[in-house]
Amino acid sequence: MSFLPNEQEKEEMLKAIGCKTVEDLFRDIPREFRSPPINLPDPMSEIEIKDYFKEILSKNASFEDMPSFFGGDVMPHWIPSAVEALVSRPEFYSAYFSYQPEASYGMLQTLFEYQSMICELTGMDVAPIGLYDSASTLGEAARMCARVTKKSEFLIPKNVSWQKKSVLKNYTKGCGLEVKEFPYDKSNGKVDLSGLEEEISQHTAGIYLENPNFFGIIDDRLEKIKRLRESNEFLLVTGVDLLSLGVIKPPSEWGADLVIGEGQALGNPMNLGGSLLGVMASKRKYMRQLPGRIVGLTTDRDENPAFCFTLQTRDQFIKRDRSSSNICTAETLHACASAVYLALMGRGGLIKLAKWNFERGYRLKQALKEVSQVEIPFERELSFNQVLVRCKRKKAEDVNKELLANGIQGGLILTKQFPELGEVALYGVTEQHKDEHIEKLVKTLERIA
Amino acid sequence: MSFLPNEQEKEEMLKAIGCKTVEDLFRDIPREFRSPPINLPDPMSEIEIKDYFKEILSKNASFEDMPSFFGGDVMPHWIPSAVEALVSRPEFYSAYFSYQPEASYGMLQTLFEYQSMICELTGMDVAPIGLYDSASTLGEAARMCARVTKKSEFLIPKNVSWQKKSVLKNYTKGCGLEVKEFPYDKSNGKVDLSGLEEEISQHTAGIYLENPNFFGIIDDRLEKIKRLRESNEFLLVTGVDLLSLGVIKPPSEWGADLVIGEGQALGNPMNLGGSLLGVMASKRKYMRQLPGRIVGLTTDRDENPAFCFTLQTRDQFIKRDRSSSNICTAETLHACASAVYLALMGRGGLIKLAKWNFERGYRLKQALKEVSQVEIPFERELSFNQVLVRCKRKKAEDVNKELLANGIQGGLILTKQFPELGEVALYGVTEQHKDEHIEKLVKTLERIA
Amino acid sequence: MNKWIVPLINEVGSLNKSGVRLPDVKLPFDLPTDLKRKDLNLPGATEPEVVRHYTKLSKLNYAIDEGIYPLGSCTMKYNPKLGEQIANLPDVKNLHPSQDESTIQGLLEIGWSLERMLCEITGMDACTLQPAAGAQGELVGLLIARAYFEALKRGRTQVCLPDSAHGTNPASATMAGYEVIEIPSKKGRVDIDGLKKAVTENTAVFMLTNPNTLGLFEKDIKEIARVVHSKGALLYYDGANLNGLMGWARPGDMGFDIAHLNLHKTFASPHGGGGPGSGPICVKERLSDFLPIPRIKKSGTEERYSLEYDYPKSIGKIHSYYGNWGVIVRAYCYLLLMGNEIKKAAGQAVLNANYLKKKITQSGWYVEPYKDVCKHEFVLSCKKLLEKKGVRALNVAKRLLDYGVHPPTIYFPLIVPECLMIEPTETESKRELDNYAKILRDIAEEDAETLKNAPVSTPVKRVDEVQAARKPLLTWKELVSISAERK
Amino acid sequence: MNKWIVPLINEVGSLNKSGVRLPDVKLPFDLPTDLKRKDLNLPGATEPEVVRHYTKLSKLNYAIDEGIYPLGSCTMKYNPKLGEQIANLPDVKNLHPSQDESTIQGLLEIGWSLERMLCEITGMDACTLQPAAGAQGELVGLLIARAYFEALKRGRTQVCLPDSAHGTNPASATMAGYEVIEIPSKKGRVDIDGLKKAVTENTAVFMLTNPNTLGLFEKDIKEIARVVHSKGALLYYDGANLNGLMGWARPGDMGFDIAHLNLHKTFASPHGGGGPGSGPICVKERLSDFLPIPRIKKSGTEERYSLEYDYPKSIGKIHSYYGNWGVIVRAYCYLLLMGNEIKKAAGQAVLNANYLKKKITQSGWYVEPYKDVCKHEFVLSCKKLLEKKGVRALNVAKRLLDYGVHPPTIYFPLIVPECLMIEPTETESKRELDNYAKILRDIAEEDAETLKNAPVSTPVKRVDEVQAARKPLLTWKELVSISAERK
Ligand SMILES: Cc1ncc(COP(=O)(O)O)c(C=O)c1O
Ligand SMILES: Cc1ncc(COP(=O)(O)O)c(C=O)c1O
Repeated sequence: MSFLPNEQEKEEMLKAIGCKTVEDLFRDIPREFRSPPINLPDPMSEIEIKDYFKEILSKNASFEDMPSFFGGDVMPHWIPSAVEALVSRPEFYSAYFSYQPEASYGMLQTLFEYQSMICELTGMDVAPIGLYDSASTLGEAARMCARVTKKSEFLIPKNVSWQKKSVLKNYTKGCGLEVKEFPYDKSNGKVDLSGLEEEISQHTAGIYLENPNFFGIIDDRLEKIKRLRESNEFLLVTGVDLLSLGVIKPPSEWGADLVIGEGQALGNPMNLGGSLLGVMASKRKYMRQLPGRIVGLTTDRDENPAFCFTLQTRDQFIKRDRSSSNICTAETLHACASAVYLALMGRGGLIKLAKWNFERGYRLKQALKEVSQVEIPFERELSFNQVLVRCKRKKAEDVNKELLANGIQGGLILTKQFPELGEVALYGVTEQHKDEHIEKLVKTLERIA
Repeated sequence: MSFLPNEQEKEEMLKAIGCKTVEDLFRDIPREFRSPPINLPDPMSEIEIKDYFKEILSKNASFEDMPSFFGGDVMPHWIPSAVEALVSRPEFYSAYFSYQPEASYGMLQTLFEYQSMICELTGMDVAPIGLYDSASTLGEAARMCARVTKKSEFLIPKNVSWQKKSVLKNYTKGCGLEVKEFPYDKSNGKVDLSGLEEEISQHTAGIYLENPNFFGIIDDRLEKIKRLRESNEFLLVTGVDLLSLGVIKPPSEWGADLVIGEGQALGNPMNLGGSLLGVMASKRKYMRQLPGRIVGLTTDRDENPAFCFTLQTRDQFIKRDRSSSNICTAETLHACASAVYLALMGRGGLIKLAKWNFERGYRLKQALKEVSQVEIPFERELSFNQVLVRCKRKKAEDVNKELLANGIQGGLILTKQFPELGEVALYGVTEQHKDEHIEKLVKTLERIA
Repeated sequence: MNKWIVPLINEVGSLNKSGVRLPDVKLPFDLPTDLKRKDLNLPGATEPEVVRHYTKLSKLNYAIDEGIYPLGSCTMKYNPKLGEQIANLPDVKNLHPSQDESTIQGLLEIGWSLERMLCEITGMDACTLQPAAGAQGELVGLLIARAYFEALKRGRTQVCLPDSAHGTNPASATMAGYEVIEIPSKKGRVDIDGLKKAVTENTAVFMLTNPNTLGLFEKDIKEIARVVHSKGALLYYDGANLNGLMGWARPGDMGFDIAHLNLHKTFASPHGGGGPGSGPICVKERLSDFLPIPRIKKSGTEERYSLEYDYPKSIGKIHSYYGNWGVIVRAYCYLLLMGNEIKKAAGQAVLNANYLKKKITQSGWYVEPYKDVCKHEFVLSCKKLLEKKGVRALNVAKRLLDYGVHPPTIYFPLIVPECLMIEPTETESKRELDNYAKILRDIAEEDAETLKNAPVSTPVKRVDEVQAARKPLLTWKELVSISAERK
Repeated sequence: MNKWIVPLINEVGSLNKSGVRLPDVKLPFDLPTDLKRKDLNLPGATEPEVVRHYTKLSKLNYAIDEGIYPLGSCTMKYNPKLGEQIANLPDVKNLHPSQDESTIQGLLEIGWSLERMLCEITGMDACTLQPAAGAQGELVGLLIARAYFEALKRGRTQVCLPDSAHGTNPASATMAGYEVIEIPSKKGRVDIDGLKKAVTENTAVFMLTNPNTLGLFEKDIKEIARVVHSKGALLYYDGANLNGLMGWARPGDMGFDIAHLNLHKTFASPHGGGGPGSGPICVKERLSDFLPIPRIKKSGTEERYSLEYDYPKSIGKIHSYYGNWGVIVRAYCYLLLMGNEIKKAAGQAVLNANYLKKKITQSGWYVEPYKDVCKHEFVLSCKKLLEKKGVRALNVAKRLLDYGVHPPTIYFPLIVPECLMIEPTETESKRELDNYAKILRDIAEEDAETLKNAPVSTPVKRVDEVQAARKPLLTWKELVSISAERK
C-alpha cells in the first residue's frame, strides 16, 4: 500500500469512531447498490508499469521520430528547458486554485504576470488566466458578445476550422445566438469583406476574424476592418497566431474588442491536442463580462502588494446559473508555462522567433512551388508559417498516405471542408522544422504526389 | 547572452570601478600570455544543442535498447520515480556543501538520515556521507587501517577486480602501505582462509574480504572469519553488496570494523560507471579516522534540534597535509538519493528486493546450466545475483561479440585477470531483468557459444 | 504600496534582455508597414534571472507535496510521481493531434482502455474523454440530454438540482440552454417531496452528486431515480465526489444515466493550480450515440484503434481535439498503480474523513449540521464560534495558514452557515489528521483578535480582496500608469 | 531538545510501511541460518510521506536557484537547465560501464570532444576525465609527477605550495607520498625569493592556483615557472580558479605542466550539495603517457572511439570506471551553449567581482588586504569590525543569512585575518550585486549584539557546532538510545 499511509493505524482509527470495520462506514449504501468486486486488474508495480508504458508508447511516433507538417492551431514548437523545469515544480503543479491568496502568493503573481504579458502582446487590457483551448474560447467569446450587446447573431467566416464551428455551435446553443457564416474570396483566400458587410445587421452581436486565417494567409486590409468595426455596434473578436504578434501589428490597432488564440505555441507541448491553452484578452470595459478567473493586484493588511482572484461576481461559484461561464478548472499550469516562456523570450526573443517562423513558412512555400505535382492556391498572398497546397494529380489523402510510408506526416487535409478548393491540405512549419525536413518533404512529394 | 545578465549594465559598472573596458581588468596578465581568440565553436542555441545530443546519443545503446548481463559493482537497478523527482529539485542539486548549517538544514537532515540508514543496514555506527565510488573507498579504507593500527600491510584476496587493485595501489602509494594478495580456493571460488592466515603477521594493518565476492559467491564461513578477526590486531574491512543485506547477516555480526560498498544500487543510475557512490561505515571508535564529511545532530541557540558537519578536524581544510583524506567534493547528491531510496523501501521493500535478486540470480544459474556450451565453475556455491560462467568452446570475448550481434551484452569477461579459470565471464541479473531477457540470453548462447 | 516580496518580472527584466539564444533570421520579404508592429513592450530576462524569479515564487505557493490540502469537493490527493514521469515522455508530449492513426496507436489504446475502466467503475456503458474539465463534462452531459430529447421530439426546458449543488451545475445548465430549478435540501439530503413537485414532464435532467456536497450518501437514491425516470427525465451524476464511493458502489447501478468524472480529483492527476483537468462523460447505452465525436474504436483481431467520426446523432465537438491526454495518461497510470485496490483507497478516504470529523468535533466548537456517517468529506459549521466569539469561518481558515496547513473549502455548500467543508483524502496519514484536528481545536480556543488578525506568518498578511474588486488592477501596465499618475 | 522543524524520517515511517510495491518473491533456496539476517531496523514510509518529507527538507535548503551564493573558491554559477535535461536522458543514465564500445560511441565522442576543448582552454596537450572531483584530480596529477620522476629514476620527495593554497593541495600531496613545504606569501602573491629558497632538486612539484585564492593574478608567473623548471620540478595548476581566466589566458602557455579543472565549478555543472563533481587532468605532451587508463582514442576515417588500456607507463586507475559522465555531459553542454563566449563569461565574472568589491568597500568597514584589480573573486578583511565592535567575520556571515542571501567563504585563505572570500560569478545581475553590497554595508552599521545573535530568521538559530564536535551524535539509533537513557 505504497500510497495509503494508514494501513497500520486502521484499527485504532476505526475504534476512535466506534466502528469495527471499514465496511461499517458504507452501511448507508443500500445493499442492492453495493458493488460486487470491481473488475479491474490487480495493482501493478512501478517496474511493471514503466515496462508497460514503454511498450505501449513505442506504438506512437512523435515529432522526433517522424516530422509532421500539419497546419492548424497546434504546431510543434520549441519549449525552453527552463520552462519545463519550472512548471514541473510540484509547488505549481500540485496546488489547487489560489483560493487562499496568502498561501498562494507565488501562483497568483505568476498569473498576474501572465495577464500582463498577454495584454502587452495583444494590445488588450485584461486577460483571464487561461481557458481550455482556442475552440472553446471562441465559444466563450461569442457568448460574451451576446452578453455585452444583447444581440442575437454571431458572424464567422466560412473558412474557419470545422472543429471551431462545431464547438461554437455547442457553446452558443444555450444563449440563443445564431452563428452565421460569411464567405471568403476564392481568388485570394481572404474573407470577402463586402460579403461580410452584407451580413451585418442590427442583430449582429459580434464578428469573428482570423489573422492569419485558416488558410495561413495574412490579411493586409486592416484599415478597412478597423473602419468596419468603428461604424457598427458589435464586438470584433479576432483570432490570432500569438507568435506572429512578434512582428505583426496587434489586433488592438485594427479594431479588436476581444482577442483570442491558442496558447500552446507559448511554451506548451502538443500532447496530441490536449491539454491546450485558450488565450483571451479584451478591452477593459468588458472585464465584467469575461469568462474565467482573473487575478488582481491589491494590498495586504500592512499595505504590501498582494494578489488575489478578483471580479469574482462573474464566477459560477457565486453567480451559479447567471455566471459568465461554467468554467472552473481551466488550464492554469499552461498559463504559468506561458508566463515563464514569455519572460524568457522577451521582446527580442519573440521578434526573432516570429521572423524565423515567417522565414520557415516562406521557405516551405518556395520549396513547394518547385514541386510539379502540387500548386499553391493563394501563392501571392502574405503568409506566416502555413501554406495551403493543392495536389494536382492525386487525392490529398493518398498523398498523405504515401508520405507516411516515407516517414513524413503531410499537411492537414481540408478537401472535405472546402471541396471547392480541390485536393487541398494546409502545411505548416515552425522553428522545429529543419531544412532537411523540408527538403525531404519536397523530394518525396516530387516522387509520390 | 542568455546567461549573462549584465550586458546592458556593463558600461555603468565599468565606470563605477574606474575602467573603460573589460580588457582593462586583465592588464595584470603579461601580454605574452594573453590568449589569441580561443579556438572554440560559436555558441549554439538550445534547439541546435538538443538536436545535436539527440543525434550523438542515439549512438549509445542503453539497457532499454539492449539488455546487458554484466556483473560487478555496477548493475542496472530500478530507481523509483519519487527518488528521481526529489533529487532533481534544485534546492538539493544546486546547493554547495552545507557550510552554513542554518541555511542548509534540509540537506543536513537528509544526510543525517542517510548516515542513520546506512548504519542500520550495515550494522555499523558511523557513516561518512558518500565517497567517490567503491574502488576509491577501498583505498580510503586501507589508508584508514594504516592510520588506526600504524602497521604496514594490507591484505586483499586475489579475486578482487583489477580496477579495485589498481586504485588501491594509487591510494596507498603515499602512506607506505604494502598491499599483499592472498589466494582463493580454486575448488570453490572462495578465499583460501588458511592461505590468508599464513599472510597475517604483526605488520597486518587490515584485511579486505568481500561477501558476495568478485565471483558472485556468498561465503558461509562467517563464524570462522569472525574468530580470525577476534584473535588478531588488525582491522577487518568488508566489501558488501548493500542490497543483499536485506537478507544476509550484516558484516557487523561477523567481525567487520569497516564496511564498504557501492551505493549505486541504492537509487542511483549507472551513468556508464560514473558518478557512483562510495559507501563506508565503521564502528564508532574509529570515527575520528574516517575520511569524508559527517553530519552531527546538535542544537541551536534555542535548544531546538539542528545539524551541522562535525568531526571536522579530520578534514583537509583544517588539517591540510595531515588530514584523513584529501576528499572535498564527494557524491553528496547520490547520498541524498540513497536516503530517499531507503526511506521509500523500508525494511519490507528492501527484503523483498533482496529476495527478488536472489531469485533472479538463481534463475539465471539454472537457465545457464542447461546451455551445453557453458559451465558454471562454482555451481554448488551460494550466490546472490551474479554467476561466474565458463565458455567451453569459444573465447569469452568471441561469445560476447556474437551475443552483441544478437542484441545482448554478455557478461564481464574475467579471463585476462584469472587465466587459471579459463574463458570465464561474470554474469549478473537484477530486478530489471525479465524472464524474456534470460530466455533470450540462454537461447542465443545455445546457438552461438 | 510598500514592499514587494518578489519584484514583478518586468522589474527584473528589460526590453533588451532575453533568456534564449535564437538565430537572427531576416524576414524573407517586405511586410507592408501597415501590417508591421511598431513596439512590443515585453521585457525579457536571462535564464538565471527567470529561473530564480519563478523558483522564488513557487516557494511562496502551498501545494500537496508540502502538506495536507483538505479542500472539500476538490479531492486533493497525492499525485504519484510515476504519472509525472510518464506523461512527460516525448511519445506523449510531442504528438500532433492530426497525426495518422497508425502513429498514435499507443495513446489510443490507453484512451480506449481508460474508457473501459471508467465504465466499469461507474457502471456505465460508453465514455468520452473529450471534455477538458468537470464543468465542460457537465455541459457535454447536458447537451447530450438535449440532443436526446430533441431526437425524441420532446423538447424539455428545465434542469433540476439541489440547492447544495456545485456552482458549475447550474452554470452548465444555463449554458446548455436550460432553466434551472433549485430544490431546497432537507436534512442535508434531497427532499423527495420537493423533488416530486419539481420534476415534471418539462424536466430534462436532475443533476446530483452522490455522496452529496455535504459528504452524505443520498440513501434514497433508488426513489430519486424512480421519480426522475417516471417523468421521462434523465438522472445526471456529478462525479466530483466519486472518491467516496469508488469500488464500493456504482452510479450506473443506482439509476444514473449520465456521469462526469474529474480525472484531476478522483484519479490523482495533479490540479495544476486550476488545470489542466479532464472531465470524461460516461453514459448508458441509449445515450451513447449522442456522445461527442470523435470516439475511440477498437476493431479487428489485430487490435487497431481508430478515431471514429461517423455518428450522425452526435452533439459534435466540445474541444478542438480529443481531450487532455496528459491528464488521461496520468489517470490511467494511477489506475494501473491502484488496480482493484481503488476500493481500499475509497475506504481509507472515508475512514480518514470520519476519523478527522470525530477528532475535530470532540471539542464541541465545530458543529456537525447533520449527524451521520460521512463519506469522503464532511461539513462543519462555525456558527457557535460566531455566536460566542464573533469569529467567522473565514477567520478560522486564515488562522489555519499560520499553523502551516491549508484551510478547507469555506462557505460552500451555501446551505450550511459558516461552514467548513473538509476532505482529507486517503493519502493523508493519521499523523497529519491528528495534527490538523488539534490545530482546529486549538484555534477555537484562541482569542478572537488573534483569529481576526490572521494570518501573520504567511508571505503576505490578510489580503484585501474588497479593494481588489473595487479597483481592479489587472496588469503591470496599469500599475505603471497608476504609479506615474501619482507622481 | 525542543522542537523539530521536520521530524526525522524514522518518526514519519515505521517498520511495516513501504513506499514501493514489489512482488513477494520467495527465496529460491534455503539460506543457512548462519547467513540469515535476523532483524533490519529500517523504517519505511509511503510515497506521499517520503515525498513530503524530503520536499519540506529541500525547502529548508538554500541553493543557487534561489539567490546569490558567492562562496569564494567555489564558483557557484547558475547551472543551465538544458544540462539537467540532457544528463537525465536514458542514453546517458542507463549505460553500463562494461558495455561494448560500439554501444557507447555517443558518450565516448562527447568525452573525446570535451577533452579536446579542455586542452584548448588550458593550453595543454592531453587530458583525462577520470578523476571524480578536483581533489582526486590533484592526486592523479601528483601521482603522474611521481611516475614521471620515477621513470627518470630521480625520485623526489617534496611538494611546495603557497600558504594560501587550498587545503586539498597539501592533503593530496601527502596522499601521493610527498612532504609538503609551505611557502609564505608576500603581499598576497608568491614570494619569489621564498620560492627560490624552497624549490630544490628534491622538489617534485610546485602547486599553484592562478588567479590565486585571494583572487589576484600571479603576475610573476613567468619567473615562477622559470624557477620551478630550473630545478627540474613540475608546475601544477589548480584549476579551481579558471573562471577568472578562461578564454583570456591559458595555464599551458604560462608554463604549467599539469592542471586539474573542476567541471562543477568553471563549467557550470551543479554542485549537488558537495558532489558529484569531476576533476579532469590536463598535461603537457611529455607527461601524457602517465595519464590513468583507459584513455579515449579516436581513430580511423570512420571516427570510431575506443577506450585504450595499453599505456605501460600509466599510473593505472583512480576510479572504478572512466569518470563522472553525468557531470561530463553537463559541462560539454555548457561549452556548447557558451562556445567561444566563455571569454565573455570570464570577463563578466571579473567585472562582477571588481564591481562588487568596489561597492562593498565604499563604506570603509571592509578592508582590502592587497589593493589591486582582482579576477573572479576577492578577499576582504573584517578586522576593523573586530577592532571597533568586537564583531567577527563569522557574525557578518551569519547575519547575511537574515537578509536571505548566502554568505561568502570565511576564514579562508588562512593568511588573511577575519576574511570574507567573495566570488559572485558572471551569472549574478548588477541588481543582485548592488543588493549584496548594500546588505554588507548595512550589516556593518548594525549593533554588535544583533550580529552576534544572528541568524534569527533561518529555520534554526545559530547552530552549536562545538557541542556537535564534543558529543558527536551521528545516527538516529544513537539519538534513540540517548533519549532512552535519559528516561
Ligand atoms: C461537485 C463539483 N462538481 C463539479 C466541479 C467542476 O469540475 P471542474 O473544476 O473540473 O470543472 C467541481 C470542482 O470543483 C465540483 O467540486
Ligand atoms: C582552490 C581549490 N582547489 C581544489 C579544490 C578541490 O576541488 P573538489 O572539491 O572538486 O575536490 C577546491 C574546491 O573547493 C578549490 O577551491
